Amino acid sequence: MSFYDIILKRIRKIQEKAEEEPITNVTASAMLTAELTLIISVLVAVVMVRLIHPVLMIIMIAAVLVIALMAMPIMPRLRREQNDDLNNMMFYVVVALGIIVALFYWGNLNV
Amino acid sequence: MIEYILMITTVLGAIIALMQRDLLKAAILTGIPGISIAFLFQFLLAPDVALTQAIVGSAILPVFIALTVLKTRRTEEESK
Amino acid sequence: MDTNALIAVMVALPIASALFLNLLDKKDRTIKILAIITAIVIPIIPLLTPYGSHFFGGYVPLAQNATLAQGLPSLITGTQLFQFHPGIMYVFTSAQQLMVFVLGLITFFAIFTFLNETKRPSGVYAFLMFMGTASVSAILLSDDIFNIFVFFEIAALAQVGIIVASGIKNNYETALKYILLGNIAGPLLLLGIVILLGVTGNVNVTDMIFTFKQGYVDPNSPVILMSLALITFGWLYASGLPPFHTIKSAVYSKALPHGAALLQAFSVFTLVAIGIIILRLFSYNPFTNIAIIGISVIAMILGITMAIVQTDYKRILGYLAVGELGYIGIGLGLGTAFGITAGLFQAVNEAIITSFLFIGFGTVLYKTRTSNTRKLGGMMYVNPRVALLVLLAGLAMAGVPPLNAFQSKLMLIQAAIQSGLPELGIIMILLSIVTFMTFMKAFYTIYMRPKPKELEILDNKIPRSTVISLVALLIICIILGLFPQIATNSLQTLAVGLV
Amino acid sequence: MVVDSQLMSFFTAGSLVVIGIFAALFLDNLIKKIIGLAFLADGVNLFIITMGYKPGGIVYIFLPDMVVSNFAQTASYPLPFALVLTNIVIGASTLAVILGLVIILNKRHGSLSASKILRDKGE
Repeated sequence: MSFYDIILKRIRKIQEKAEEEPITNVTASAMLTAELTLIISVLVAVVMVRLIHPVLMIIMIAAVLVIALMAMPIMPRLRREQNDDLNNMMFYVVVALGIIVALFYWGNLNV
Repeated sequence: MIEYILMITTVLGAIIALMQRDLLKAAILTGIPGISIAFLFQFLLAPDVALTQAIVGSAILPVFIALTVLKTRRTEEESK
Repeated sequence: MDTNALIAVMVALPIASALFLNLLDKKDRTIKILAIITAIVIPIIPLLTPYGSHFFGGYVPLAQNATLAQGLPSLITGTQLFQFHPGIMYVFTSAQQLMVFVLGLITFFAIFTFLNETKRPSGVYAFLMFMGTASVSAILLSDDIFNIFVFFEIAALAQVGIIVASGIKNNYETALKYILLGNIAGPLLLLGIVILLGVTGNVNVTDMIFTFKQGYVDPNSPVILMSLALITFGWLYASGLPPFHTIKSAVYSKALPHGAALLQAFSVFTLVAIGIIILRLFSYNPFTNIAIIGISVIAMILGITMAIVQTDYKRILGYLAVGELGYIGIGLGLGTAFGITAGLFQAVNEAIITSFLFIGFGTVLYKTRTSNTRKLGGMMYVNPRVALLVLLAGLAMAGVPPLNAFQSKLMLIQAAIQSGLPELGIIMILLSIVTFMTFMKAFYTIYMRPKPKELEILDNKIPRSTVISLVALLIICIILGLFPQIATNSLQTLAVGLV
Repeated sequence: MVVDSQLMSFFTAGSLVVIGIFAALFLDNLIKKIIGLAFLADGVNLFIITMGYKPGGIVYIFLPDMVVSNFAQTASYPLPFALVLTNIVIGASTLAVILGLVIILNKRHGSLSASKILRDKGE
């Protein structure tokens, strides 16, 4: 099975998953564009790890690619996570607070 | 010594207020940490702030919350 | 002693006018006249004010007060006590002039469209708008970090008020969510501020930097890192970067179009103001810049990918506005003078363009009372001129020459490449293209595809004032696009001072 | 004293902040969330006051019979206290706004549960 077939299969799966809403060409292609944009921009962003260490960058890019292909319809999940539920938002806010504080301590030791 | 008792009442009062199922009780119990903090401010050499906190923390906020509870519903509903 | 009272007027006038408008709730004509006069005066004041600083209550540093400084013992004149700022200080330079001017301009257009689109203009709504403008101007001008916190809270309350006043479905829920999250972020921001106060003994940013530079305080102590993290967290809430991007876009979509135009300007300028404070205070720490860039990249990716999959056009615009904030953040995070200039220029452009888009798409809401793109279509035939203006706004947002965002995005990409991070340039170009695609998708479904049968278009004419505002905003976009030096020259001094 | 009272006061402030964030995050009832947020603000206020405190110091009010240099050395630091006064007022007014919104939402939905009335509306 070629790489193209894998992607095509995944795209069909996305279209099946998005069936909760009335599915039109516009919504399907929007979901697809969002998916591709997300993966590509994350990949390009990961290239910046080269400033820390080039080998680490290669490993991380490979990891991101594998994860992205394994969990390919990321966008429906991401959209479900970023909803307007207060409990959900509050959870992410507190998690982000923890991450920021931890990152600043870690970053000051390591950068 | 008195300040340690105040600190303990502050934390315990906060926990107890949040443990009530009756919202009116919870609203009134909010005043306990409020007034303890006011006394703590007095101990921490801030008498003018203590006056404000005594009024706001022990009277205004509990009354506001209690009025809201009276306008809405008294008991906490079962979640989900 | 260069105390300059006009600087205080920039904040005091909107507040005073707002309080008057609140009193005159039922008198429609008076409200209209007073609101429009204030809205005209607000952008004019910064143009007339000479650069300088204002000390509230006349509390200048001892070094500048000749009468008090005479005969003081060397115990005071020989130490840093002589230089410290005892009162609240507002600083007004060319960058602040431009930003307060643009904020005033957007306020003017928002008030102008609001007064003509609503039948019975409410004084309370105008009160909230002016209050928000005053507090964001104060955040831009103030050099006192606690003063910034106070106005941060006032701005949050004013934004909640603007949402509540909109009368759109589910607006109360969004307002409550916003203020509940704000009640977590606000105290934590205050905690960060007071940690700095406890360490340096001062709330004036200039003095804090002085204490850091002179080595009175160890700037790498863990306590200061905690305060940096907490202030960054408060900054995220005020500007709507992730994790607050969902609530911020919901806030934009639940406000009326002119309200949303103003709200996004508040977010943009709060982002710039607090971002500058963070850079001024903590730029010695290399991780600050990395964190700002990281947050901005996440904001861009999440904001723009979420914008694609939305179906409500106000929500699309909300997410796009959040995504565009990432560009400003990248400019600030690059840390070079050119990068910061580009980021500030992008902030000015984005505030203008996004209000342009919100007011432009607001005409659709005005004619159809719906914001769901699935139910819309064929608006091109209803009003082709407004459709053209909205299209131009979208082109401006995507960065098409000769419009203004082209210049700032070009500068940003150049700055990214100069700093040795061409990947950021690639991401910015890619996401600009996707932004344009998202905009065109919304534009196509609203304006170009055939009109659905069940869509009924109301018979009310689009007020001429809305069209005038749109044309004026377009003209500003073109002027800034053709002559970017107007903006960049005034922003450059601030950027150079930050490095 | 075995334990420093200033340090204990910091711990009290910290636990109030933690209790507040816990309540806002895990309790479903809106009134409880609001009470938790009030505790969060109280904790921050207590933190600020504790920071200005000087062990064994005096109140920062200058009485006529005091010596200036002695006063300057022993008085607690008054700037944080001025900030707390402002913050108490801001907190109370924000709380009033929140409670007003809660009353309106309860009228519409007949409920005070955050997971019922503040859930995602799918829009």
